[in-house]
Parts: sequence; structure tokens; C-alpha cells
Amino acid sequence: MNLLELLGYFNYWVFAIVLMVGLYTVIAKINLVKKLIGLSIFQSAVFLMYITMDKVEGGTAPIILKGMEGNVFSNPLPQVLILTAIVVGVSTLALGLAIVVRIYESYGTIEEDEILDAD
Amino acid sequence: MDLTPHLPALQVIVPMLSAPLIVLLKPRGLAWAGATAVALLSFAVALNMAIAISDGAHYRYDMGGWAAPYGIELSVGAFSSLILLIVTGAAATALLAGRASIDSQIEPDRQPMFYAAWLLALAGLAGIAVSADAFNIFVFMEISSLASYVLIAGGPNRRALPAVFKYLVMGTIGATFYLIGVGLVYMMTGTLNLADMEARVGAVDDINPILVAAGFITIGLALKAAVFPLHVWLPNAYTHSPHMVTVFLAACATKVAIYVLIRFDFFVFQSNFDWHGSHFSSFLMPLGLLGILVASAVAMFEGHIKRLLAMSSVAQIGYIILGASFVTQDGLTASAAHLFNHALAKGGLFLAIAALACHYDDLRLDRLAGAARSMPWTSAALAICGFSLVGVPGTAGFISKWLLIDAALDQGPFAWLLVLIILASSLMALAYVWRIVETLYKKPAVVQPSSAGEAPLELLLITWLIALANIGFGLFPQFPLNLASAAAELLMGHAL
Amino acid sequence: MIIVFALFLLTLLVITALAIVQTTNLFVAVMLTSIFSLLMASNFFILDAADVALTEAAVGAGITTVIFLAALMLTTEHEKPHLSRRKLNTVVITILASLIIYATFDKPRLGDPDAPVHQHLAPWYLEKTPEYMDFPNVVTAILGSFRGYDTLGEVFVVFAACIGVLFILGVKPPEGSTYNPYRSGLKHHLIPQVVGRLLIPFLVLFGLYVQFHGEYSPGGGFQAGALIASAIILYALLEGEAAALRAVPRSVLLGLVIGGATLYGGVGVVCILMGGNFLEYTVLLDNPVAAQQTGIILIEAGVGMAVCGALLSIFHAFAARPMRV
Amino acid sequence: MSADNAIVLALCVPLATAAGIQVAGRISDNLREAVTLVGAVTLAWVVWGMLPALFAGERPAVMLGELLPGVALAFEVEPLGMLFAALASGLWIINSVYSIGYMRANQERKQTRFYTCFALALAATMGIAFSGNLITLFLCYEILTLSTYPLVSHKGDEHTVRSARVYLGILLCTSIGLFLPAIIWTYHVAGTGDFTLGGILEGHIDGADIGLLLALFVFGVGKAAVMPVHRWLPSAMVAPTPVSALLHAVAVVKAGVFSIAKIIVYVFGVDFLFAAPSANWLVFIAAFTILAASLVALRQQNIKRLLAYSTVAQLSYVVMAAAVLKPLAEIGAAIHMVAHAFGKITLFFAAGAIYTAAKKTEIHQLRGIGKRMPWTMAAFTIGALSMIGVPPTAGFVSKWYILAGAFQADNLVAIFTIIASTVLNAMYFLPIIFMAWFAKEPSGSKDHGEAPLLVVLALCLTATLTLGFFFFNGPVIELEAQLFQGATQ
Repeated sequence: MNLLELLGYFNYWVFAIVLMVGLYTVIAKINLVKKLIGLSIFQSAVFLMYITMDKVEGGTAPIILKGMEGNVFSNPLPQVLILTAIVVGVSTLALGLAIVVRIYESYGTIEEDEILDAD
Repeated sequence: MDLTPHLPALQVIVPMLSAPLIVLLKPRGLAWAGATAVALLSFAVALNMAIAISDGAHYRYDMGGWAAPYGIELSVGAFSSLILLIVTGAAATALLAGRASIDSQIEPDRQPMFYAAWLLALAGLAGIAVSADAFNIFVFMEISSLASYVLIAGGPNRRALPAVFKYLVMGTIGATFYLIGVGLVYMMTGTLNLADMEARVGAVDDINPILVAAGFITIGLALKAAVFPLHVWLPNAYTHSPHMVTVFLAACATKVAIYVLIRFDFFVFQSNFDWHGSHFSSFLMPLGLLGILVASAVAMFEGHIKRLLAMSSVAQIGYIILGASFVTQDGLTASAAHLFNHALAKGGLFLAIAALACHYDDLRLDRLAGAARSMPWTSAALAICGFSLVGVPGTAGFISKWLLIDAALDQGPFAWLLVLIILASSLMALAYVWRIVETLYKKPAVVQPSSAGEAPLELLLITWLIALANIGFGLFPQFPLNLASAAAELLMGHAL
Repeated sequence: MIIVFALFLLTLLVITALAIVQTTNLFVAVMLTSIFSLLMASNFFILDAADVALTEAAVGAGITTVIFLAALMLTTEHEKPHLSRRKLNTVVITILASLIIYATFDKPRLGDPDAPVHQHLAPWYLEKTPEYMDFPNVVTAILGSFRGYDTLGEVFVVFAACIGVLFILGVKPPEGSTYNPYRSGLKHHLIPQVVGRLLIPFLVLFGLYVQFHGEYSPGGGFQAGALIASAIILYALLEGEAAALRAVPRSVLLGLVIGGATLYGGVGVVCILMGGNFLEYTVLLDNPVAAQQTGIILIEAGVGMAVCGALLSIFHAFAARPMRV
Repeated sequence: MSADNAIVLALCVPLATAAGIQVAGRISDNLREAVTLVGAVTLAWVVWGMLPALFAGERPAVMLGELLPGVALAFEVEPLGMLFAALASGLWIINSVYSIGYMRANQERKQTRFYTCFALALAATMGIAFSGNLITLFLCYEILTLSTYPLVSHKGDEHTVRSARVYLGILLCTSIGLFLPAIIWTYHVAGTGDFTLGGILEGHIDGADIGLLLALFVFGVGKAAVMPVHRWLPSAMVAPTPVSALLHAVAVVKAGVFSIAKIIVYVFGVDFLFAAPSANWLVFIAAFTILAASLVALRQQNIKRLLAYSTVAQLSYVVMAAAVLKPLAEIGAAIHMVAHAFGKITLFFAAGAIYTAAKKTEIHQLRGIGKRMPWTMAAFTIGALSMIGVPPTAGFVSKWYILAGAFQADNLVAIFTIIASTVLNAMYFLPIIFMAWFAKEPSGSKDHGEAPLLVVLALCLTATLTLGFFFFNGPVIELEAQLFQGATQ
């Protein structure tokens, strides 16, 4: 197993671990802001997975300047998808935080258990 | 110029592009009128396509003129057309009926944004239904989700906020799971177009990532579709959202997720793997059955009328999942028909509740006692839709229940158990619907309505229209049924 | 060498993620999230995803952090420590993680040129972009044209978030809260003032460059929108909310969002009217290549406007919210 | 007027009457009652007008539309249904006369709703009678259940609502839980649910499944009140007496036994079922119901409850007769539907008349009442004798046929049951008659005379019919014999 191969798996493992760290934060933490932080980590992990698969050995970013036509380029498609996904992520986050702000204003807390007790 | 070939695109872009313009319509009532007009137009588009499709047409559309799989393809067949009818119909109906209700729950200066979000939700759901591209489905899923979070957050009670937060978190997890699954499939096949995936997935040697992908996609979409036991976000979200939003979303939001779930599974996985059919049913059938039983049982003891019906939605989703999990033509027909019929019944019920809410602030069941005396028309419509939910003959609900039991009878040695569970839950549905009807009609009033008389006329008319549709489609179900069986044929055609 | 660096970065990424979970100070957590995003961006860069790296840095590390901090100012910084009784979660999550790791062994090796992803669609895009669009950045070509419909959807996601935040924060704040429109901790601090003022013009300039040079180098509407939004947010931090709103009023921001989204959609509709499919730019001009370029420039402008306006609207919606006393 | 159109008309007349009552009810009470009477007479005219066609051997049919492929809404008139429809529509006229007198005298509330629901129930009854297949039967069956609920819960107090809930609960639960799966099962195996002489199930189902399917049908049709699904019938007695009289002595309960008879004759096929050992249990359960219900009736103190349990027993006569599975017994079943209808409606009318005039509801209160209400009690006596089966009343004719059928089949259980139950019937009816006529009225009791004229008129009419049927039953037998002309020859 050469180093690049190891790195290949390592990328996926980091993806899996970060994904689960994110998911754990979302499920197990009761602070709403912390949940959202977890959510953004969770989504970032997916970005890593997609970007990992775009890499080609010896490739460069898919920008075909004059005279480079013969070169090897990495796959542009996952990059496009993730560009979209990043923006989706920040949009969700903004909406979530707006809700958290309103929750704090109405309940005076952003801890889930205290909110449940209040109703 | 002839717009017919552009219909699939127009279905999405008309409501979507109208949304920003709606925000600008500040004067009172104008935003409502604009949004309603757009929603009706969408419904007309959907109806137009549905009629052509029941005559055997199939719409395909290359976005940007780029042929699939390089560009994004839209594809509208029988199944998507059925979903589009439900989505646009629910959106248009709720808007038409809901002006007074929305006025009473959303402040005037926030209304343009509310209506814009409404149209975005419509566009997102329609976008999911027409799309034939796995990633594009994700994008539109997010549009519809974000817009629905906004709509639900408009609920007047502060409890709407934790409810919508929960929905947001679980919805995002679901969507992300779906994204992971799509990524894995893409990794192994190199494509995002569903038809192309179907063609290429069979050639994949290393099956593990595909297996994991199927798991992620199924779980992610099950979360979005509120399949038991992943439904925990649903009851509160439906209970505390503005009444008209409940009408809209209860009728169609989860169904679109089910649509994607069924479509993805049948198109991409079933056709390629012999074992996938049994995996699919052995995973989803228990969930469907459990959902039917548990949610119905919980609904019987719910005290809040909206929560009660929300729990009943979870049970009804169980029926749809159950039908699909048979992996037969009959089962899928039953599922598709139930998608439609349940939307009719639940939409009608929530409309009637919105009408009740015009005079009753507190929608706990015991507070609604005797409401039939001051609101006889509303109560009668509610009873009709309730019976449709139970599956009383002569209503739309009966048709799908018939089909479902008929399909279940083919399920080998355990058929009787399936039938027993379906019947048991029908009886439970009868119990909770009857509880509502009896409370409205026979119990002495506890609270006096805030003002006497019926709900606003337009709301009442639309509610009755839906109630009559429940009867109409119970007696003459050919149109939805044709679409449903064509949809099942399409899905099973892929599975063969 | 770069591989060792990558391993180092990834390890750091995991450590940061764990640290975020551990800390009970939300301010610290948000700062760590920002670092996490930066590490992620560096990683993306190593993996040849320059456009994504730029976006992650601008959006993930920049805008997200600002919004988080704005929300923290309105709520609370401290997470209540609680005993996690949810042992089950840990178990479930460990099982899930090992499942995914198990599945990775069948995945194509990193950088394997024979992997299906590199065989099917990508070669076509790499081959056809010079032919159809005649500019170097394939990412922009896919984003703007081949999958332009996705990007339109994405603009509307941002739009939905924008009106959503405005809608949700549009209710009257509760009694007993105060709002100081001139609150700004940085106005009287010399060093941030000097550095910040120096930075702003460059940020805007860089944003504009990214916007209009997206076809040639990494970048495009999203990145530009995010960069310009950051510049204005920086200005707001330095000079105060009110000053920033004076410079770019709310109505202008909303106009940007609506205008941007409508511009994008409008281009698509014009394509239909001129006899093509939705977003089929080729029909816009006689020369298909020039038509593609024009279409992409136009929709990128729409994206830039919409993203910039939306992010700023969101920021202002938070910043204008009175703090609780 | 063709007989095909007459079917549609028979369904529409009660519906139109219901609508007319709603409108007329807003104008004046007299107009409303006139509409009811006109509707009832029109319906009877339409239904009875079909008789000649039936005697000529025609089978008028009409199809409204297809619900699902192979599952259609269709109506077809055949002898059993014709008899039931003619009976129900004819008695509706008399019952309307009675209702007007009763409801006015007792100053009941919400009379418009009462008459409307009554007309709706009749529409559903016509639908059941003329249904051409299982699904149509089921549809009308459920409509009948739902439209009678407001009638049962008419009084609206808590006790009534609770009883009405039992009524609706049992009927809906059994129909959805048992009847519906039986229907779907039938369609599933046979591919059709059309009522066909000789049955449709032969060759599609065998062994224990036959018995199981029969059980689903028999207990699913809760309206037939075969024990243990009989509880709704005593509960339904909280309704006003005209409802008990027409619906719970004629329309609803007969709809139940009619459905069972029709299913046995047209779905299973008499010969097919006779050859199936797993279907034998039906005679036993019916016999048990007859005896048990009669024993329970012995201990009742309330007149209407006694009549209810008597109805339970008499219904099982029909079921048992049908289950004997011999032509004579099937004809006996059909005749018993008529005979019991005449007798029981008379009894209920009398009970209602007593309540109206004297506000008496319990049996022990009836001492000496014969002298104050001679017409009423004379009718009551005729009805009771018919229940027992004493000539010259209608009850004798039907028992004769059933007994003959039982001998034809050598069915000892049925023979024994008929004899034993006749004794039991005598035991609970004769003391009442004796008490009413010959016992001395307790001192200090309220002075009262007969019930209002319309009420007495109605009950005298039905009593006359009870007597008359003993002498003029030929056409009925001729009509029902058509059922077996093909099968037995």
C-alpha cells in the first residue's frame, strides 16, 4: 500500500469520523446552537467525501488554460455539486440561527430540556 | 408559441420565479392574490400534463438544451404527474380558501414574505417531482424544506419555534443522508441522472458502497417522509404551524419524499439487484406495519385535534410504505392511489379545522364540544373527510384501502396478518374519527365560540368542494386510478 | 511532501471537530468551527478543488462565523453542562461509523484515474467546455450552463433563507430589550480600524475580480457575492450597523436579492422566448459560443447580486435585533 | 316506464324526499309531513310497479359505473330483493302515518332531521334490496348505518349518545373488520362479486376456508344480529318508537338477514354450501341465538327491550332457515322476513301507542290496560300470536315452511329449535296478553284512553296485514319459488 493509497482511505476515514462527530453533536447535545454547529460539521464531512473523489493522480484544478490541453485534470463535477451544497448549508444554518434567536426571546433559554419544561 | 413541450420546466419555474416578485407586493391582499393566481396556474399546468399523460404521453425536458446525462433532465410520467397534481392542488386550494385564516395568523407586513415562501415550497416540491437527476432532487428538496421551515415558523404560538427547529435539524440530517447516498452511487457509477444510474449500477463490481448508499438514501428519505419511527418531528410541526400551512404540507410534503424514496429504490436499485426487492420489503414492511399500528393507537388518545390528525398522517404514511413494500403491481397501485386519496382526506380535514379555528382559539378536542351547533356545515364536511380517512365505502379512502387489502392478499402465508393489521388500524381510525365527530355533534359545549356563525364563505366552499371530491373520487375514481396503475406499471417495469 | 501535509491537515481537522464537541463555551466553539472551515478549505485546495476551497473559506470560515457570532450576541455564550445520559447515541454512532469505514474498502482509491467518476461524465465536460464555451474554467462552465438549473435552484435556496430570516426575525422583539444602533466595539480601536479600512477596498476589488474573472480562474458569483458581503460586514463592524446601512440601505439589499434572482430566471425565460429550452443560452446570440459566454456572465452576475444581497440582509436582520438586557 | 329506470327512480325518490323535507321543514310542519307521505306513496308505487315484470321472470338491471376494474356499482332486481323492497316501501307509508301521530303527540324535537334521515335510510334500504353485487350491497349497508345514527341518537342526552355509540360502533366495526375483508376476499378469489344464481365461489375456495369466509360474512353483517354481535339491537331501542318499528323491526335488521340470505343464495350457492362440511356451524349458531335470545327476552321488564330480544331471536330464524340450505327453507326464510315484519312492526306500534297515551314503558305497568286501549291491545295480541306462530297469523305460514325445509334436510337441530323457541315465545308473550286483558288495573292509575287516531290507525292496519298474510301469501311464495326453478330442476 503506497502512501497515496493510504491517504485515499484516510480521507474517507476522516469523512466517516467527522460525519459521526457531527451527528453525535446534533443528537446528543441539548444546546440548540451546539446542535447547529454539529449540523455544519456533519455537512462539511460530506463535502470532504465528494471532494475526495474528484482527485485524479497527477491532476490539477480543472482550469484548461491555453497550452495545457493535454494535461490531466481533476474531476470538476463534484466540485460544482459541493459549491451548491456549501451555499445550501449556510442557508440552512442562517435559518436555524434565526429560529434559535426567536426561541431565546420567547423562552429565555436555548437548552432543549428547559424549553420542554417551559411548555 | 407552443409552450406544451416546456410544461415540465414551467411547472417549476413559474412559481419559483414569481416568489421574488411576490415579496415586492406590499399592499394588503395583493400578495395573496398574486400567489393564488400563480398557484392556480401551476395547478392548471399539472392538470394539463396529467390529462396528456393518462392518454399515454411522457414528458422529457433537457434543461439548458444539454442532453442527459450531461445536463439535467426533467421527466414527468404517471407517478410524478400524480404527485404534481397533489402538490399544486394542495397549494392552490389552501391559498384560495385561506386568506382570512392567514390574515388572522400572520401580520400584514410579514405576509409578502410568507406568500413568497409558500410559492418557493410549491416550486421546490414540484421541482423534486419533475426532476430526473439525483443531485437536482437534493437542491429542490432543500428549497422546499427551507421554505416549509419558514412557513411553519409562522405559527402564532411560541411552540412553533422548537417544533420547527426540530424539523429543521431532522430534515437537514435526512437531506444530508440522501446526499451521502447519492455521492456513493455517483462514486461507483460516475453519473447523477437516474436513468443513467439505472443503466450503470448493474455493472458495478464492488457492491458494498452501493449497499451503504441504498441504506443512506432510504433512511434519509424516510426521515423526510416521517416514516415511523423517524416521524418525531412531524406531530409538533403540523400542530403548531399556521392552519393553512398544515393544509398544504400535510397534503403533500411527506408524500413527495415518499415519491423520491419509491422512485429511487425502484429505478436505481431494484432493477439491478435481485436481492434488493426483498431487502427493501423486509426493511420497510415492518416499519410500515409498526407505523400503522402505533401511530393509530397514539392518535386514539390524542387530545389536540391537529396533533391527532398529524399522528394519523404517520399511520397513513405507513399504509403507503406498506403498499410499496409488497413490490407488486397491485401494491404500488394501492400506494399511489393512497397518496392521492389521503391527500384529499387530510387536506379536507385540515381545511375544516382551519374553519373551526376561525371561532375557536383552543383546538383541544374537549374544547370543541358542540361546535356542530354553531358550525353545522364545517362539521359535516369534517365528518365526510373523516370517513374518507377511515375508508368508509363511497369515499375515496375506501378505494385505496380496498386496493391495499387486495394487494395484501397476494402476500403468501402471512397475508391474513397483513389484512388483520390493516383492518385493526382502520378500526382505530374509526375510533378516533368518531371521537371527533361525536364531540362536535353530541357533547354539550364547554367553551362558547368567540363569535357565532360559520367560517368565511370561501373557506367553507372550498372545504365542501374537497369533501365532495372525497365522495366523487370514491364513486368515480378512474382518473387518479389510471394514473396510479400507470405509475405502478412504470415502477414495476423497471423492476423486471 | 504534500501528502504528509494533507495527513497533518486531516488529523488536525478531526482534532478540531472533537474540540468543538468538548467545549462548553459557544464562543470558543464558533471560533473553532471557523478554524475547522479553514482547514477544510486548505484540504480542498490540496485536492485540486480551488473553487470549492475559495467558497468554503469565504462562506464557511467567514460568513458562517459572523452569523453565528451575531446569533450568540442575541442569545448566550454558555452551554449548560449536562450529563449525557444518551449512551445509546454513542453506540449507534459508532456502529454507523464502522459501517461507513467498512464500505470504504470497496471504494475506488483516491486519485485512481480508472475510477468510474473519472470515466463517465467528467471527460466529456473537460473535452467539450473549450469547444462550447471557449474558456478555461470547467467548473464555471458546468455551474453556469451544463448544470445551470442546479445553480438556479441554489440561488433560490439562498433567497428562501433570506426571506426566511427576515420573516422569522420580522416579528416585534419582546418587551424589555434595547437596541443601540451605534453599538460597535471596534470604532475606537485603532489597529482594527486601520487594518480594516485598508482591507475593505481590497476585498471589494478582489470580489469584483472573482466575479468577472470566473471563467478564467477559480471563482464566480458565489465567491464574489460572499467576498463583497464580507467587506460590507467588516465595514459594519468597524463603523457600526447604522453606517453600513447608510452606505447600502436595506431596500437596496432586498433589491439586489430580488434583482439577482430575477436576472437569472429572466435569462432562462428569454431563452424559452427565443425558441430554446429553459437556460439554453445558445439561442441568445447568433454565435453559440459567444451566446454561452454571455449567458454565463449574466447569470453569474445574478448569482453574485443575489448572494451578496441575501447574506447582507441576513446579517443585518441579526445585527439589528435588540439585545436582551 | 321501463323496469330498469324504475330501479334508479326507486333510489332517487327517497333522496328527493329527503331534500324536499329539508326545504319543506323550513316552511311548515304540515308541508313537511305531506312531503314525507307523498314520497312514501311514490316510492311504493314505483317499487310495486316492478312486480309484474318480476313475475314475468325479468331481471331489471342497471349499472352506474365502475369503481375499480371488475368492481362496479350495479343494481339488479331479483325475487329476494324485490320482496324486501316491496315490504319496506309499503310499510314506510304506514310508518309515516304513525310517525306523524307519534312525533306530534310526544312533541319530539328536530323533527325535520328525523324525517330527512328516515328518508335517507329508506334510500339506502332500496339500495341494499336492489344491489347487484357485493360492493354495492356494502356501500348501501354502510350508508344505512350512518343515516340511522342520528335517528338512534335523536334524544341527544348522555345515555342515548352512549347507546348510539354502541349501535354505531358494533355495526361499523363488524362491517369494516369482517364484512369488508370477506368481500375483498371474494373478489380476490372469484374475480367478481356479482350476485349470480348458483353462486360464484364454487371452484375458487375449498375446505375450512369456506367456513371461515361464511363466518366473516355472517358476523360481518352485524345487522343480522347473530350472537354475539347482537348487542347493538337492544341499544338501538333508545330511539323514538317509529324508528324502532320500521328500522329495527323491518328495514335495518331485515337488511342484515336479507344480506346473509342473498350471500348464501347468490355468492356461495345453496348446493355448494350444502356440500361443504365446514359451513355446518351456521345452523348451530343460529339455533343458539334463537334460544338464548328468547331466554333473555323472558327476563326483560322493558317492553321495547323485550321486543328487541324477540327480534334477535326471530332474525336468527331467517338465518337458520337460510342455513338449512333446502329450497323450502329458503322460501320459508323469505316469507319469515315478511311475516315477522308485519308482526313486529305491529308490536312496536302498540308499544309506542302505549307510551304516547299512558307514558308506560314497563311490562308490569300493563295490568288491565286492555280495557283502556282495546284497539291497541288487540293489535298487540295479534302481533304476539304471530310471533309465537299461532294460526291464523302470518307467523304460522313462515314457521310451517321453515319446518318443512328442516324435515327436507333432516336437520334435527333446526326442528328442535323451532319447537323449543315456540314454547319460549309463548312463555314471554302470553303472560303479557293475559295481564293486559284480564288482570285488574292498580288503583289510582292515570286515566287515559287510546293513542292519537293516526297511531291507532297505523297499528290496526299492520295487525290486519298480519292476519291477512295468513290467507293471501300465494304471490309471495310464487315469487320466491323462482329462486329455485333453475336450481332444483
